[in-house]
Amino acid sequence: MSTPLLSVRDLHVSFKTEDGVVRAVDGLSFDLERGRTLGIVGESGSGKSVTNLTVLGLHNPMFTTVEGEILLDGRELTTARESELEKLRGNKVAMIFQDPLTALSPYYTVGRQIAEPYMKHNGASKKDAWERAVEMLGKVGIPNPRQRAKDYPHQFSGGMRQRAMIAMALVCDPDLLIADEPTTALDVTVQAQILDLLKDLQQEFGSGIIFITHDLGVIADMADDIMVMYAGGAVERGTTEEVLRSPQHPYTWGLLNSMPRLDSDPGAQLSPIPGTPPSLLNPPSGCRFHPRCTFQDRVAGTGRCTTERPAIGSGRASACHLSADQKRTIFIEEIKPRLG
Amino acid sequence: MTSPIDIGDGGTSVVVSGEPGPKTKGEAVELAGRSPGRLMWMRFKRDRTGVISAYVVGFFFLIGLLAPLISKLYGKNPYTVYADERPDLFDSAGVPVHPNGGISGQFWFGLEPGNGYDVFTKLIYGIRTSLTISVVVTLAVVVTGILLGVAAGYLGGKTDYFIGRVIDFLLAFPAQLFFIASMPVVVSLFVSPRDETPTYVRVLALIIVQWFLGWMGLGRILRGTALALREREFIEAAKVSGASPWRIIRKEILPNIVTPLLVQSTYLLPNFVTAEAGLSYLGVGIVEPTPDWGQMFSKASTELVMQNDITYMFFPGISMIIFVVAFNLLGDSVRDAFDPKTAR
Amino acid sequence: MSRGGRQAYGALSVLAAGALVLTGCSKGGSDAGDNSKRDQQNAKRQQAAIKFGDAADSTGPASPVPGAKPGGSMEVLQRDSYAHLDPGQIYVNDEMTVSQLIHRGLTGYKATSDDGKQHEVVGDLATDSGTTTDGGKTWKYTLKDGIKFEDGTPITSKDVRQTFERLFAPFINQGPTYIQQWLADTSGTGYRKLLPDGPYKGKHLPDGVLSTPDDKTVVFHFKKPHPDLPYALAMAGYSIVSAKGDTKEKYDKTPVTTGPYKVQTFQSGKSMVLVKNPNWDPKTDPIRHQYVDRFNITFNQQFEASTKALLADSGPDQAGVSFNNQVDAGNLSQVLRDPKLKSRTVSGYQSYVGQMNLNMSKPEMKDIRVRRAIAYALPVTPFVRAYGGTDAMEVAGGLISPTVSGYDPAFDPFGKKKKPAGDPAKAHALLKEAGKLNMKLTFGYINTPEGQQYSTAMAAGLKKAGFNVQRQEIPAETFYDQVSKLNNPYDIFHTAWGADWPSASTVMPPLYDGRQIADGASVYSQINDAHVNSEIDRINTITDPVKSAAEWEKLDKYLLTKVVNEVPTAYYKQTQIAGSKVGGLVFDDVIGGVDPRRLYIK
Amino acid sequence: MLRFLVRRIIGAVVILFLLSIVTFVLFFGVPRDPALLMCGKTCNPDSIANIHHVLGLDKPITEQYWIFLHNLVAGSSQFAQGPCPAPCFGYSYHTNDPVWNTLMDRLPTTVSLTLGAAVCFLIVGLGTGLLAAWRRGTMVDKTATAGAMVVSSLQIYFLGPLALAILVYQTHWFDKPAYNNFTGDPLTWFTGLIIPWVVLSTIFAAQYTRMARSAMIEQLQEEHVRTARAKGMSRQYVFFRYAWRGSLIPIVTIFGIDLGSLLGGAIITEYTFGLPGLGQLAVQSVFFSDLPLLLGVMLFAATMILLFNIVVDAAYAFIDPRVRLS
Repeated sequence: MSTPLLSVRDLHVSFKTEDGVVRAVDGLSFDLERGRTLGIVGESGSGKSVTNLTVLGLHNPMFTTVEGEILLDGRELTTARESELEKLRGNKVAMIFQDPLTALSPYYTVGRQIAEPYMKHNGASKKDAWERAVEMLGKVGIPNPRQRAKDYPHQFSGGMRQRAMIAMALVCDPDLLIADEPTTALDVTVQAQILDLLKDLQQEFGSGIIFITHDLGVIADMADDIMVMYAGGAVERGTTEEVLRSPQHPYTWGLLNSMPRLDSDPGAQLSPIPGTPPSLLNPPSGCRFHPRCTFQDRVAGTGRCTTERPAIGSGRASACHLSADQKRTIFIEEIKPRLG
Repeated sequence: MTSPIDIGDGGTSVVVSGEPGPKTKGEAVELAGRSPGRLMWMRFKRDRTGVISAYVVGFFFLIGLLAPLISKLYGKNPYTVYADERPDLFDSAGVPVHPNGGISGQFWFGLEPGNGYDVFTKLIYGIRTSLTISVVVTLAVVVTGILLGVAAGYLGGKTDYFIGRVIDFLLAFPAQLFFIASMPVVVSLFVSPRDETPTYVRVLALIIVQWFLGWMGLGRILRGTALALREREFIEAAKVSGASPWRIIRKEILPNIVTPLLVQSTYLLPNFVTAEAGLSYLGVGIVEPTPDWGQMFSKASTELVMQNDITYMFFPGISMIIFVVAFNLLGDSVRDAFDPKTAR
Repeated sequence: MSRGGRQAYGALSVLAAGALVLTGCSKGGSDAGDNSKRDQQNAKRQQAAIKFGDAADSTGPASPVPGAKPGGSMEVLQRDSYAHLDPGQIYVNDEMTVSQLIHRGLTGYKATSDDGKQHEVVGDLATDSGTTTDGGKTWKYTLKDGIKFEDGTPITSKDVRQTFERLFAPFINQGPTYIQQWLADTSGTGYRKLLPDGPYKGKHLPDGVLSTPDDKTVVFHFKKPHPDLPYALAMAGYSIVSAKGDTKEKYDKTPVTTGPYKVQTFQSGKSMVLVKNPNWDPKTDPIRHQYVDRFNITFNQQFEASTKALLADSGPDQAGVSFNNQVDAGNLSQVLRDPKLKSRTVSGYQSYVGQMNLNMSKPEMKDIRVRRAIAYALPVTPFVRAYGGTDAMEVAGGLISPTVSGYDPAFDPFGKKKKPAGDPAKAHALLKEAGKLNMKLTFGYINTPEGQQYSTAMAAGLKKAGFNVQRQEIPAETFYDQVSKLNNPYDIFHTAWGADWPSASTVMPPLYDGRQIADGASVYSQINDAHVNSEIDRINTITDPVKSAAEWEKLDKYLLTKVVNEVPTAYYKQTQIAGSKVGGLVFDDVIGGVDPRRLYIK
Repeated sequence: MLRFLVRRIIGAVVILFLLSIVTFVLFFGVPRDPALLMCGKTCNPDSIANIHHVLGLDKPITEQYWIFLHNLVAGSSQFAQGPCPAPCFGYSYHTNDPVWNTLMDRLPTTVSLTLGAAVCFLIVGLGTGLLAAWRRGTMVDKTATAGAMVVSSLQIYFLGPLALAILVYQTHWFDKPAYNNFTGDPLTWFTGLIIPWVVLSTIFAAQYTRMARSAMIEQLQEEHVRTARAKGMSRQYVFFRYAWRGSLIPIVTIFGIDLGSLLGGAIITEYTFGLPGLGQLAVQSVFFSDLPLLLGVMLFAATMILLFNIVVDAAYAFIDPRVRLS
């Protein structure tokens, strides 16, 4: 493979707030190939959404500091001018948001909101753009699209609104699609339809997708690769198969452990991760996860977890001071049985 | 997560997701186990504008409180007619002959054109009068707002409908016109037209008319809060466990409306101060010789002052601006301390 | 009579004006000039009393104004719109002034000098100022030939009868009541019983009261002598109304005029245009002129606005004047001190005298030492100050105004001219002597900004002399009603009174005749002194106006030295200005302002 | 929509009806007698009774109120002063002019004052507010925000006399404010009102600056605004098409309330500058105990408030399709 579609290298994002500097993303690196789907998992506040908004340049430069590289098709985005970013947004990179009700403007028709980026990026006439909007609505499975394009978002059902969002994201045929929890606000049947739709469309358009969620079930279904994030950094990455079958990081274990499964033993207990996510204002020293980690005493060398931040390599990797053997044994002997 | 990610340069911060943000979370750890009141207090203390404003506001209240003491130390009172006591300082129309309204080491803020009262003592006593009235109106409005607003929101149904219509009706009143028209009526309720109108009756009348048309906004807000609270789980739980409505209101609802109440009250009070001054300015509130902020404005708008002694206007004018600005800033800080998510 | 004063523009001036409407002759305050010398001279001529003219004096036309020429439009800037044009309703200064141009009565004041200072009462529509053979009980008037209403109808005794009979109708309630009371021989409003519906239901005054033997002759029959009738008839309120054109209430907006001008258009609150009345014959009128073609009157011109416009002296305002607006307080001192403006400015006294009434009905006020103590203690500076200082007010000595016959400038019973802020030491001594130190004194004051201002300062002055002053506010609109109630709670209160004609006979009897004490009467101090009462009766029968003036001044001195029921505070002054093209600008002492009849355009 | 309007109008009429009753009761609660103001120099019980009779004040209050309602709806020819077509508020006790004509006479002053000021404060206030929101966090924003904070804390009764004192009394740069008919001479109309306009709109503009800024900032935080940005729409486009559209609702609401209450009489402004508008008329009617006039002004002012409430609600439908289509 030549250059990846998206390549993030050692990204640091911090905000200035009244209380101090918040390090929302702290040394994150990952790659995304064309036509593949990367699932990003993590608790709230782990920096997944921030990362993706930073990719689009939708941060406020007055309060935000961005360091590191974001390369789209080999092109540096962190230093790009606003006008260049504008040309990329909605065109090369598109985004689908979590709540389609609030993410669509109540004041304009669905058709207009879909047509807008097409007019802007393709220089299309109003009429052509409208036709394209109708076409896209048809593609995402809205019945009677010509008529419904004239409707306002509040006249759509929740699932239809998310379809409209997707139509809006795909109207310019983007290379990269960032879906930020696109199904969280929907009920389960609609959720499945939307996921299928996304998969179909990926087939058709061949875009790379970053899929953000905290739902491991959804990610198992959608993603080719998985990156687990905690407190602004990646703690584990690998293919979906690898991460779900043989997870290496205590945090990932915790995530798996706290997730109900249909196929699990009814007697098995769900055990949430103890403690609360750390303050990014004043993050814990060493491994960010150590205050909540029950395995730190097994790490060789006293207090290593509290002083030294574990690094994460490329490819299949995890950021933990436990040795590869320990990781494997602990998972097989202590975690797996509990998962059933 | 609450993060000031923004739409481009100089734009505005965006709530990236509905989940609680790192900042709040961080504090939750840091301040775990502290009551919301403590939390608010900690946030407030960090807000330098808010703290300074609070000191300024406190200063005004202190002046009002200590006016008699201050004037005693200063050795004058706001009732002495210096135009007759010290005719050398005035012309025949009562304008101070010395420049800048007769400001001197003896009369720090000068002398009032007309009867030649001492401006300094008049101002501090005026602040005392105005603040007394406004504080009482605010208290009355708060009590009424709680009673009617919470009743409407919590009881719902017919009570809500009825109180809602009353609020609609009162909001359609041309307020200022109503104040002017009703002041004499209210005064006449307390004194027969033959008798002297003691100052306290005027004060009382001002309180009553302002209270009558002052509570609706707060009432509506509290109704909304109570309505929302009614649907919340802990209220449901209390209901199921058989608590009486009165107990629920007292134990569960009232503690939860403290936030909007405190925020609204800090906005209401300066409004009552300016409204009271407006009535006295129009001549239907406090009248000479009782010192009052609004009455000083009324004096300041006479030709005598506008023509001859512009200095005089600035004492009530500037002091009121400082007071209102400080109070509004304080209101913003209180609001932010309670509800840090609000954008500024 | 007039209204206004140094109110802040806006509602409160309206409020105060309301109080003044109520009691036509009372006055809140004023702005006027400081040229005391000139004013004093103005006033002096009043001591040369006005005589009642005979047929020769009453023959028209009026002697021409020197240098006058006819033609042109004059702009008139007025603050208040005319609420009434029906003569029967006219008692307010503004309306009385415009009446000089549009209405005529049986008698009128003829200026016998060109400076507005000497007058005599002459026959206006009548051939002379009236003849009486029985000391003032029966008065006979004969109408002139050739007198007509604006519609061309000749004026006959029928119209005169209508004019006086309609004054008894219920809707006439704003005008003077002297003649009605004299005809019915009652005081108060008891006169209405004489003819409750006016002439409108077929009833008329019997010949024993008012007889009109032929078209030209009118005879008034009184039970008591009223030598002042020629004065009274000269009031605008007794101008003649057309019997044919009497539209009752509507006459108030569309009167049928008799004077040299008629109303072309009148938009209440906005403007009024007066044009020449072709049916007015100068040969019948010894008083008026008809130089100007038309008067364009604009209302709602505040004092500041009219002063500024006239000072600017540009465009149509060069031929601009105001009949009643004074120079506003802000410009007053500048106007009075600018020699270039001297020819465009006129100043003079108004007829009002401000006085602090000491309520004689109160037991604690029975002691003359207490009353003297008040008189010495009371500072009059607060009053002068509240109404604009010495440019507008002059500290008063006696109760008779400089505009009224008999005024004595040397009279100063309480030393106010030297010690206007009062003499607390002397007052304190008097009070101590009376053993009434710290006595409670209830001071009723008018609730206007000025009233609040001067009353607080006066109270402070009285306190220094050892009084325990209790101020009680009285709403401005009902001030005069409240203080004229018999059992009112006030020990002292301030009123002002102006003469209706330049004789103290319209001052002394209404204010100090103890037999008139009643609810609503104007004997504010409730004085009932046998000597005063008998003197009033005696002087009222003196038919020689010059002699009676001297007697009234003696009574003034008696009141203030022997009775002390009043403390005079101030004489009201007034200054007016006109554009540079206005000719014939004269401060007429009888009108108490610019004489509109003499104006012409240069 | 039509049904909504009809319902709102009926509600407004009911409120006006209640208000007229309150005003009536209030008036008769005043311990002063209009007859005293009208009965001239020689006032006594007879003449007062007579005036009471002429004014109909000797009838029971309920009957007087009934007559008032009847005249309002059907007009009357019973008045001595002349006929009084509906809507008949009767004749002023004080001036004897028909109340309706007086109201219509004073209306142009108030309308000129209000609309002139409204144009100024909308342009200046919203403009500054938008600029501050656009350049949020910069010196421009901080200056505008702080300035607006201070200026909106000013009171007309301080700024008005101050402007008069400086511009009129001290420097003589301007004439004292006055109302001149627009049709008579537009120039004097303009110059006569310029100080009141500036004073009134300064304070309002500051309030609108603060309001527009915070409304825009709130809107810019809306997710749909972020979506629009994510689509690649320019900052200007998002600012003016998306955020501004949403900000209109609070702005229109407040503007409706302000306009409604100002058109009913800008009492303090008219009092301060001596402008003969409805506000001044209202004050007069109270001081003169002029019941017909007081009722007229009260109801007129309340009508304006209610009318603009309804106009605002109708405007929502134009601004927000969610309102229009539900």
